[in-house]
Amino acid sequence: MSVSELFYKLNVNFNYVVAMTLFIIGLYTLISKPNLIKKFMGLNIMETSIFLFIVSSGAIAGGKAPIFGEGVGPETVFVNPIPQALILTGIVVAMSTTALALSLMIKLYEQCGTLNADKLKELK
Amino acid sequence: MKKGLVVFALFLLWILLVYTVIVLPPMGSPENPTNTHIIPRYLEKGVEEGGAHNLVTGIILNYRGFDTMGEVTVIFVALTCVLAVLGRENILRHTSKAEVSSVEKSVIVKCVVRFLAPFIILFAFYIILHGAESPGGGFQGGAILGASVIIITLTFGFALVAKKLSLKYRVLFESAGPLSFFIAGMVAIFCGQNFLTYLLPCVAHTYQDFVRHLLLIMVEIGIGVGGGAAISSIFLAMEKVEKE
Amino acid sequence: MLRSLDVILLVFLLVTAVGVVRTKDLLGASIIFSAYSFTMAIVWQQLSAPDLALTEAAVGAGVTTVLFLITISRTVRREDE
Amino acid sequence: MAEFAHHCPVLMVITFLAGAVLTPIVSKSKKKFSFWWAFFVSLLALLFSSCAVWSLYTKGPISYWLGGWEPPYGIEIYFDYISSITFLMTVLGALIILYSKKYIEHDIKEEKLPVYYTLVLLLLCGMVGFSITGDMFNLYVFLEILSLSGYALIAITEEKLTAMASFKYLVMGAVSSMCVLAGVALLYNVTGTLNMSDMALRLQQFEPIATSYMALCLFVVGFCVKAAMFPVHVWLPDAHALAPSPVSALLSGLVIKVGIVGLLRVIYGIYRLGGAIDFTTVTNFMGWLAAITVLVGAFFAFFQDDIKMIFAYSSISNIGYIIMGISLISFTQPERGYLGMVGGLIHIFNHAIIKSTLFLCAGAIIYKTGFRKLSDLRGIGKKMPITCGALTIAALSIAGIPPTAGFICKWFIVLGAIEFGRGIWAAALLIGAIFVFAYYIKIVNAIFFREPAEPILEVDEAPLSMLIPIVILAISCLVFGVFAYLPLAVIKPAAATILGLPPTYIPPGG
Amino acid sequence: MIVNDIRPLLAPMISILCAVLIFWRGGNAFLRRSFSISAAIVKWVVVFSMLQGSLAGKIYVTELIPFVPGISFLLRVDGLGMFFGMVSSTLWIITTVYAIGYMEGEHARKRFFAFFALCVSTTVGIAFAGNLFTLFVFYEMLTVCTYPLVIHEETPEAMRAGRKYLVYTLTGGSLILFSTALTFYLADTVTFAEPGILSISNGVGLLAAMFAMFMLGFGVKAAIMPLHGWLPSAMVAPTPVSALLHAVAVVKAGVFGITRIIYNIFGVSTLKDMALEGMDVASVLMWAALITIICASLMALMQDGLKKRLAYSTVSQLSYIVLGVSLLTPDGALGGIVHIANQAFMKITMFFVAGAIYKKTHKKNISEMHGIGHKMPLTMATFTIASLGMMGLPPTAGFISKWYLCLGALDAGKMVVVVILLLSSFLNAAYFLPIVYRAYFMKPQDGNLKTDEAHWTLLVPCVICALYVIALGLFADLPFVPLALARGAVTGFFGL
Repeated sequence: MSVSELFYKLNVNFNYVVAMTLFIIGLYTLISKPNLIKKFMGLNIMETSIFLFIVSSGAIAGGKAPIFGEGVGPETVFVNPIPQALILTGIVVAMSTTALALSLMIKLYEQCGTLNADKLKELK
Repeated sequence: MKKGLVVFALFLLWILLVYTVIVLPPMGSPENPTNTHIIPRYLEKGVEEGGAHNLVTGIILNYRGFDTMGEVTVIFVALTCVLAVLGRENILRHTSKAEVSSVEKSVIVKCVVRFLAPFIILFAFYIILHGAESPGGGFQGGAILGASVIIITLTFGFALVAKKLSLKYRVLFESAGPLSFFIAGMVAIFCGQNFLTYLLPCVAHTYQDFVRHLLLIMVEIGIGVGGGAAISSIFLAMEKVEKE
Repeated sequence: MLRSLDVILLVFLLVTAVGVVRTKDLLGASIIFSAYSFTMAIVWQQLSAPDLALTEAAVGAGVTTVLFLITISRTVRREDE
Repeated sequence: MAEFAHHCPVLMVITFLAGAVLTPIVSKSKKKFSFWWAFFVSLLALLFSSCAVWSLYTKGPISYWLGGWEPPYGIEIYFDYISSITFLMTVLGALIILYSKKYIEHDIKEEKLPVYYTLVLLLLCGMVGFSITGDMFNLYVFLEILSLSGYALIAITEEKLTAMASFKYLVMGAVSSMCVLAGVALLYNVTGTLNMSDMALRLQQFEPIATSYMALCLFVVGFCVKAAMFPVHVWLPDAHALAPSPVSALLSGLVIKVGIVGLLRVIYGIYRLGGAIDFTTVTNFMGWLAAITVLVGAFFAFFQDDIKMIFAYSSISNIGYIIMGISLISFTQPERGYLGMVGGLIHIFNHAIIKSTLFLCAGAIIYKTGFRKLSDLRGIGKKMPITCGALTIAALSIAGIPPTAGFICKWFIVLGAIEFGRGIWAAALLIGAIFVFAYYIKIVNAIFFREPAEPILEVDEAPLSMLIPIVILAISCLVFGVFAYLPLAVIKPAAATILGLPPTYIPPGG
Repeated sequence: MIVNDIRPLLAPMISILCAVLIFWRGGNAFLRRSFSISAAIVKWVVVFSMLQGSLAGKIYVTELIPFVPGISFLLRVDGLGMFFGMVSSTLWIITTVYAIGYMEGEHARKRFFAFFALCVSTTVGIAFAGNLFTLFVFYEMLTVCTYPLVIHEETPEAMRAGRKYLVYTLTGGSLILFSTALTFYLADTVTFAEPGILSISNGVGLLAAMFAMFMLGFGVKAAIMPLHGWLPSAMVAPTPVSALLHAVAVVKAGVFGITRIIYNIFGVSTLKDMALEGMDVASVLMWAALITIICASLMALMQDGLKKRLAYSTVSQLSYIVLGVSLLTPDGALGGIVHIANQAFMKITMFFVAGAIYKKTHKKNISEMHGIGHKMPLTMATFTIASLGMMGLPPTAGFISKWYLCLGALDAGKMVVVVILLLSSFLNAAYFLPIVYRAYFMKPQDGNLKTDEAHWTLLVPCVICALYVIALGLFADLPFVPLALARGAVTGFFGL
């Protein structure tokens, strides 16, 4: 892959690149931050990054939202609705995981008095 | 040292991931595999088959209805999990963290919320019911419904909400989502169709479309109410503190 | 025009994400996280996904942030505690 | 009847789902009723699953189109040979729910009882759905359902450290689910479809690009975390040891197997069927890691004093067996992997039974004595002979002593590894098995060949509702060892179809 | 001639049933005893009923369900199996009688007798196993079933011994499993056949490796040095167990396995072919046996504990058998195989005596046994007979085996074997005769010369066995004695 081609690809798939960068930022937070709440923010960033990736993959240049209403002709271009349907589910799942994690953190704090992963390791 | 190693490893992973995504066909092109394989049929027949002008709603209720059933189950699971970890709130024993804290609630907030809350709830129901025609749908509305409960709790206190949304009904509301799918699906099975079929041949032809709309609306309301109730209950369970 | 708006939004997304990571105050971090979610909602609107924009605004920016705030109020405020 | 069998797979999921959702409602006034309800629901699901499995073996796989939409457009439930694991799930589920009755009433507050049974049913619902679905995204959704309920079930008691164990599991589980989701996303981008068999077809039509490989890697990482393979096993010991015992039995017996089912679905259901991408590098790597897993799990188990901790580490070791068995695959000659695959699959089945027995026995002992350290439980075998006898049978079985069930798996995997030219894997497995036996004999020594210590002198046998599942499972450890052809009748066609051979395939030499 | 018959299955099943019954109602001493003895007798009758046919060349086969694809659960009574089955079921009756007397007043008798029965069941299973896989199944079961017997005392020492035993035997078991799988892979079958199922075309190096693994695996139980470590430690077990372990069940299962591997898996011709290719594994095994014979004898000399000395003597004697089968000549094999029976009867007598002495006087060490021959004349007389047998003096059974071993060695042209056998006889004399001397010709410490024999349940088995030792020597050529049976087996192995 030549340099110009690389830049071309990076440019056209910029959304994907951003999504993967966000994924790595989230993973970094998850791994390196000792605070559990912060870890979970990182996890949320990771999740949204994948959502961004999936939704971007369904986009079509100049496409409209897939709603058949007024002003829709036979030549109207629609974006791909499947990724949207999937991500709707994905968002809910992300929220559910977060809710459970946060309530676990509340319980953990009641039991151990800290939310610092390093200190928790020592407690054990 | 360890941190440097982590950063380095993540950097390598980043390069790897970026490489794997940029070799994909250019984003936004109509020739992508994602845009050529299944979509044409959805765009062509989706509205007619799904019974909704909003294709996304049509897909999540029809073609991918089982996913959506899973989705509402996930909310229900989340709620049950939170209850398993923290326990259900009890008006007699608990109050909200916000009330315990000494911050005085401003009158402006109270007034605005008092004024806006009914509209928010109305809007939520609009979104739920109008999801077939415009952006929105069961879950979006449910989230807004839940959010409205949250702001009301935060402004007017825990006791009011816990009493108004008493457990007697809330338990039913929480399970509305999965249950509505269950009912719709079982109706189909008893009519000899596959699970989650809305267009039932056992119904007289003229009423088929009507029955389908009825079922769809039931499911939408179920998702909305269920989601809203679950979010409210999660919130209440997390917000509760023991009274002194 | 729209393309450049997209790029700006995406870059802003990255900036907020880094902001979430760098902020030591968890309360601040959750507010920034809320901003991140809102930006994401706008990105989705730009990608012609109004349903998602609506959901993300309500769930990501609203409910999730509230849940984070509750947790912070019931546990710790600073990252190193 | 055929019509009914056609609906059975989906009815299984629905039964668990509706049962779970209705549990809080039916037991609102009388919390203890939730047990009877859950038990009833699990029996109903068992009925459906046996019907579905019967139909599978008489008439072949069931393809069920949800909502009547044909596959690439709608979601398909594909009840194939891999899905027959649902039968195991429903049986074990029913037994464990029966066992839970006394145990859980003793362990958690009465007002939480419905929550417990709801979560158990949801966990089963997730697992069953996961195993039967033919759609990648649907797989992810069910994966989340089962994972979330799994996390919460660990933290349901008020015991210290449970929240921490659960949280550790949650973080790793969430990352793994995300890897799976990312894999689905990448694969969707490459193929433009979500249906598994359609994905396989579409993979053939395009040039293989790096993205497909990356997706495979992400899937493998994701599912291996769920299956607790070395080096991502760190969540398992705490989670499985600290959970209430019936939950440990479910988690160790079934939930980690879900990771394996996921691997089978992805590697064999999509990539092998697709045939365009050579995945043997990945499976080879998996196999080597599995060999290490076997040794690592066995090694750490040796140094534990807590009986449930021992069982938890031994689960890691056994997951190594299974993954080793299913990684023996050659891209060009599928029949070379047949014996290993049979071994892996039969170990899924046997390990589920054996490990559940062990955890249930440990639970019965803890229920009666309140102790979980081996050093406190000396001589308990003389007080609780049936429980400890069952434990011993299961221990022999997991160490692979003939004629118990565990031996059959060991034989097949060793034979498979040798046929595949991987003698070292077989050696690792056998060394691991010696370690396993060494620590199980430590348990047996402590419980049988020591004089009872002071605090357990008053202990008597566990209640009947706990003994029934224990005895049934322990007997099946023996029965499936002697009459190995019973599970093999089910597993051989499964292994053959996974590898793309005809279901009636017979390897050379019979 | 192959005959389908249920009896090969019946024999192990009877003992298993007996074990189950004892587990169920064994708390009652009378029921326990009746179960044990009647099961022993019934089983003996079952095995005996096949003897006539077996001598006439019939092979009784029970083929059960397919265990795993390609391998069924196969029980098959051929000459060698019949031989071993007959020995073990005969000795079970005697040991049971003895155990009932010996275990009087001990703890956990229910467990003891149940596992005792299970051990015998698995031993007969090993004898009748028709393929390597079935053999392995019973072999591992035997390992597990003996464990509770070894640690019966539950003392720390017993626990240590038990652990050692398990580590040795299970490691051996794993090696066997590995090479069984290899065999199945190479030959697509594991059914015993004459002459062997592996051929030189499978690759000499691989075959040699497999042979080594098999020998290491079975060698653990056959206590070939340096794999013998578990055996002396396991002497902490009660004496009937030691008798069972060292005379009948465990160690003999090891040598039996070695015999099966050499003659029914590899086959004489394959092993000879391998020797021609430069991989003379049989000779290596023979040398290992020779070294064991001498070393173990020397170590036995240094022991003071009677049972310990007997244990080392066992190690040495077992290698006679291994030596015999590894000579690959008909006479050598005959000597080795017949020694399975002869050594069993001789060694069991000695253990019985050791147990009787311990039970009566609580003496374990040889240095304390001054004048024991005056107190227990009959007991010590049986011991003396057995010692003479061990040395290989005519007219005892030991002579017969040694005679054939020497013939075999000469056939194979290996003079060194003959020399070592003779040397070993001297060593045997050196460690057994001092005991006899001490018993008869030294005064007891307390000066009491009154006769005070052990209980009849302990005494009678000793006497029967001792008589047997002489009878086997005197009437070695009768049709029903072990030699005739062994001859049948050897005929098959060498295609004579």
